[in-house]
Amino acid sequence: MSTIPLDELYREVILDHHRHPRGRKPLAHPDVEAAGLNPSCGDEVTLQLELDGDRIADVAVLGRGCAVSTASGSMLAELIRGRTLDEARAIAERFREVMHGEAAPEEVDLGDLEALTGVRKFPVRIKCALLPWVTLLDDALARAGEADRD
Amino acid sequence: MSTIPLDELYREVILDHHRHPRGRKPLAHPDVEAAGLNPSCGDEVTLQLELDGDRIADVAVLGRGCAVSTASGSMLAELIRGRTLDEARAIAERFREVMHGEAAPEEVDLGDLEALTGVRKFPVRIKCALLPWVTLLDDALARAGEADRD
Amino acid sequence: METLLVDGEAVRARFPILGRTVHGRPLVYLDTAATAQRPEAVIEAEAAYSREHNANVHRGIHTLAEEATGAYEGCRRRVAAFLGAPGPRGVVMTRNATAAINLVARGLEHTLGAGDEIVLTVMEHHANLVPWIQLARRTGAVLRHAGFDPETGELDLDGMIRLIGPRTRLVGLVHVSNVLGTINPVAEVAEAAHRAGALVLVDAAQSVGHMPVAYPELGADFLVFSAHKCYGPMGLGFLVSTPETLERLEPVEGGGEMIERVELDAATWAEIPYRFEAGTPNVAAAAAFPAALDLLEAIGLPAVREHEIALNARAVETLERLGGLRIVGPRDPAARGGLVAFDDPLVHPHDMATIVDTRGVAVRAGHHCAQPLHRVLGLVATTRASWGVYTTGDEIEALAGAIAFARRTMGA
Amino acid sequence: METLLVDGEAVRARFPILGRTVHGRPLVYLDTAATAQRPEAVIEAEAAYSREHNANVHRGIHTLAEEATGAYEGCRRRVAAFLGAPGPRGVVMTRNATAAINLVARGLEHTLGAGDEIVLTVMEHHANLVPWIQLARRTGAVLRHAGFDPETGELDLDGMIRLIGPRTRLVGLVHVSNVLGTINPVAEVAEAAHRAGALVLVDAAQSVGHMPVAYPELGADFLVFSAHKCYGPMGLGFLVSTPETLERLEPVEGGGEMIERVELDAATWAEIPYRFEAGTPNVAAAAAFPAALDLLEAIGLPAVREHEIALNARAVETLERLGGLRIVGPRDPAARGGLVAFDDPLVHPHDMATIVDTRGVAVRAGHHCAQPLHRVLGLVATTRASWGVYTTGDEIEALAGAIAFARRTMGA
Ligand SMILES: Cc1ncc(COP(=O)(O)O)c(C=O)c1O
Ligand SMILES: Cc1ncc(COP(=O)(O)O)c(C=O)c1O
Repeated sequence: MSTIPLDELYREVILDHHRHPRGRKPLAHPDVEAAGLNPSCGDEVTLQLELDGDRIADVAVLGRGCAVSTASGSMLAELIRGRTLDEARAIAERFREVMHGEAAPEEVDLGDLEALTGVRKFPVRIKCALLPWVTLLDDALARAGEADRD
Repeated sequence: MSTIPLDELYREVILDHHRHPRGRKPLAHPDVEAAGLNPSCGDEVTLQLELDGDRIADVAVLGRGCAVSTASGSMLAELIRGRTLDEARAIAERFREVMHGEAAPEEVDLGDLEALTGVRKFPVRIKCALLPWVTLLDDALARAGEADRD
Repeated sequence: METLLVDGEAVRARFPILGRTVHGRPLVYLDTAATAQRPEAVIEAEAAYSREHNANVHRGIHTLAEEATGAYEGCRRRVAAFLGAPGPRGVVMTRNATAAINLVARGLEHTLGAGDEIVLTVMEHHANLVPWIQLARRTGAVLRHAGFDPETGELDLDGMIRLIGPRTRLVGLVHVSNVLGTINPVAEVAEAAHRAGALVLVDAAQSVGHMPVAYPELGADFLVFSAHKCYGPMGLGFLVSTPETLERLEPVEGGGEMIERVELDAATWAEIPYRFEAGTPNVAAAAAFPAALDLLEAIGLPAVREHEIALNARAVETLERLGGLRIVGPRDPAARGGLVAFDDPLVHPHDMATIVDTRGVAVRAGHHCAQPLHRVLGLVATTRASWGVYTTGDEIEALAGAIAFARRTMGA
Repeated sequence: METLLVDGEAVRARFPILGRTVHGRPLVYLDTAATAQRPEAVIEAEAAYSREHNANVHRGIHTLAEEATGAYEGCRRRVAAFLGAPGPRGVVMTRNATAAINLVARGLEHTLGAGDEIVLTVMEHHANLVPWIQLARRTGAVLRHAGFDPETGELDLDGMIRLIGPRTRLVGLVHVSNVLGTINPVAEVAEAAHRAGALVLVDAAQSVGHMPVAYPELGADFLVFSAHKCYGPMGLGFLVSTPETLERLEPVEGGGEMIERVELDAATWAEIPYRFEAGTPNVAAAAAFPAALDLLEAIGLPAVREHEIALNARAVETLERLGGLRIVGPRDPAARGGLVAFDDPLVHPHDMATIVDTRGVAVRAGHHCAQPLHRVLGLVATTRASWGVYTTGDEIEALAGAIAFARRTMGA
């Protein structure tokens, strides 16, 4: 590795999400709250979901993280608001596959998230990009499934 | 180290003691019995003393060991038989000092034991030469002191 | 992949230490079972790591840390692949095989109570005896030991299977005995253990790198070995298992790298296998070990094994020719690992080792960390000669000559 | 003895890795607190050991085994002498500093009961927190933690001394914090601990090799450090104590080398310190480490320390010049070990480390295995730059330039 494409990591859209993250306002009455941790750095994220049946009526992404995880969380807020739980799960799973190199970015429509695929060139940062999504998949959606059923 | 004086280790007097070890007959009524172990090889030695007041009336040195420890035990039997406990302790202490390089062999009269000083050129074998003597010092003489007092 | 023939100079030339002399004579290294010599590729890989990539792992973002992490995790993947093990997440890197066994013993402690049973064999190395003795003391668990035939070195398999019962929690046994050479029927023991619901630990310190070893075929839940006995660096051992089985172990050592979240009074653990690797690991050794496995695979493990069987045959034959020696373990060269231990009633092992050393021949004398095994044999110590890919038939002859010399020296 | 001046090319030239480039730029290695780079003399000594002397230790009689044992025990003597410790019998060789702390925690377990107290500080590395958390869980012992001033990084010494009472069994503290840089008044804490009859463990991972450290002056019963943070090989750590104090520890790992006699159900232990060193040790690393201590003594530990103070001063000044950074720990460069950690509200540490790496600058980002410490600071992570004998003032400038570049990249 002799030169490294920093601008592939910090694309303009990422920096924009980082500077103006969406969904940063804590929800007044969240139905679901889930916390995720990146143990290698200590970064934490908290997801809040407000449900309307099986639909995500509102979402908040809280906690201070690096530009990558902040942008990723901001995109998450944008992408899953208004979706059903299944739709949100599908996006999260696809994004995880792409970041782990198990699917090509072309195969799936990731919207703004596509900008985060540059992170794959920085293996240690992949966890940052995935933090909010893994928290959604492993924790928030499981709880939401229960909340929905209640 | 390019050549090694094997014949300094296996001097004739040592081989003789090894082939015809003295004091190999178990005592019928030992006043003291003490066992020593060389943990690095598993060799064991058992010392038996028969006391007459503070004098060592008879001694036996039992157990199978290498030539060096067998010869050393045989010399021990010869050297301490008939001595007082204090005399035996003095010989043992002097021999230990010599083998640890804390005293020159010339300074002390060790009799046949002098032949064992060649072992110092073989550091890993020093423990073999000392095994019966350490057993005497650390264990048998301590017990003998008690037996004497009883 | 490059193909190498054993018993050719091509293999020996890769081990720089074999060029040295001892007491003015060429080194004849017959102590591979204690530690194998290392090929230049391993030595160079370890040095290259330090000269070019050295950093601490996992916690680092910078390039060196990423390279070091890559090398470290690469070793995990390589070892899993070498043994056909389920995957890198089942591979824990430790200090040596001994530490790996201790990790299992301590890790299972919370699952054991008084009266629970641990079944071992009398032929174990102290590494697979003492941790269980300590565990039994702490928990009240009971130790049971299968015996072996002192004539043939064969494990009492039926006896061992009978020892395994409903209270058996763990069955531990050595794959290849480091004294008898016996190759144990691990899969059969494992089957009986699993029927009883017990876990199986196989001490493969003397088999990995010396014969084809396939993790799935052994039936082991835990397999342990040391890199240094397998032509790799010191300070690196392995516990090979599956993530699900490792899940049953409590983490033993606490510290950096093995945690997820630390409060002052509480901590949660990192993922498997990281939770078993506290503190800075030996990254340099992990970076170098794959070069040893590369060499072994270039030769081919079946060829390595054939070579060691041929040396066994030569050794048994040559030692028998000397007369008066008691060789312990199986007579059949194909039924033993690459080593032969013997007792010479004329020359104590200590004297033997010292005297043959003056002829440049390095053998090991003593109990080889197997005191109970020696008691069954009625011996305190033996002399052991052991081989590896670099050992030649001529070296076995040199051993025989040196033994004869030892007998003359002792006037025997 | 040869004399070397730090901050001259003579010292840097000894570290081959410093010649490499990262992303096309010269490596600026500012992560010595995670692991130090190794001089060629150490790399070469380790390779030479493998090429010329490699064998297993203690149990062997042959020449290579004797040479290997000599090298291994030589390291023990050298470390005792380097620290002015009572003697080699008080030195235990482990895998790393973390293992040494775990050895003490497990070794003392049999002496502890519910309600006994262990006093630590909030600024400890996880290595000196987690083993005690685990021990407390198993024994019911109670943990107490002294705090520190988040502004100055200073230990609350009075508070710590007040925490020490009649039920205190052990007091553990870090000599130099790996985040704050704070140098703790170890001797004063030790005195209070000893008055209360408690044992004292000092985590000297960040001080040994970076400043004069005299074992007797610290008042520690147990001092631990890692070779790899001290310009030595990985896979080698030390517990420095006295034979009498070590006598109080139960041996933790069982196996070869650490026993005297083994029966199937019972074992007795080898002499101190061998009873704490189960299995084959990392002889190669022990053979090489003295070369690192030689280099440090050739420079002189006071000179090493002065050099690091000068770099501290330069770093604090340079970072303050950038503006807007929060530097944690003592302001006085002479009051801190050779490192500076900071928070840049404009650039998260992760982004900082990634971006400065593209300029060849290696710094560490994260919690540095000190989560509780960061909580006191009100931070999740910091960026840390740390130095050693090979670090130059120009490299601090390179760091400043790279930080400015990171801010521009992030549009801050
Ligand atoms: C203060 C301190 N203590 C302990 C350790 C642990 O050292 P190691 O990982 O070598 O065991 C470190 C290094 O990470 C440290 O900085
Ligand atoms: C059969 C067996 N098990 C375990 C060990 C222990 O290996 P280590 O000392 O590398 O931990 C050895 C080697 O001494 C061995 O031969």
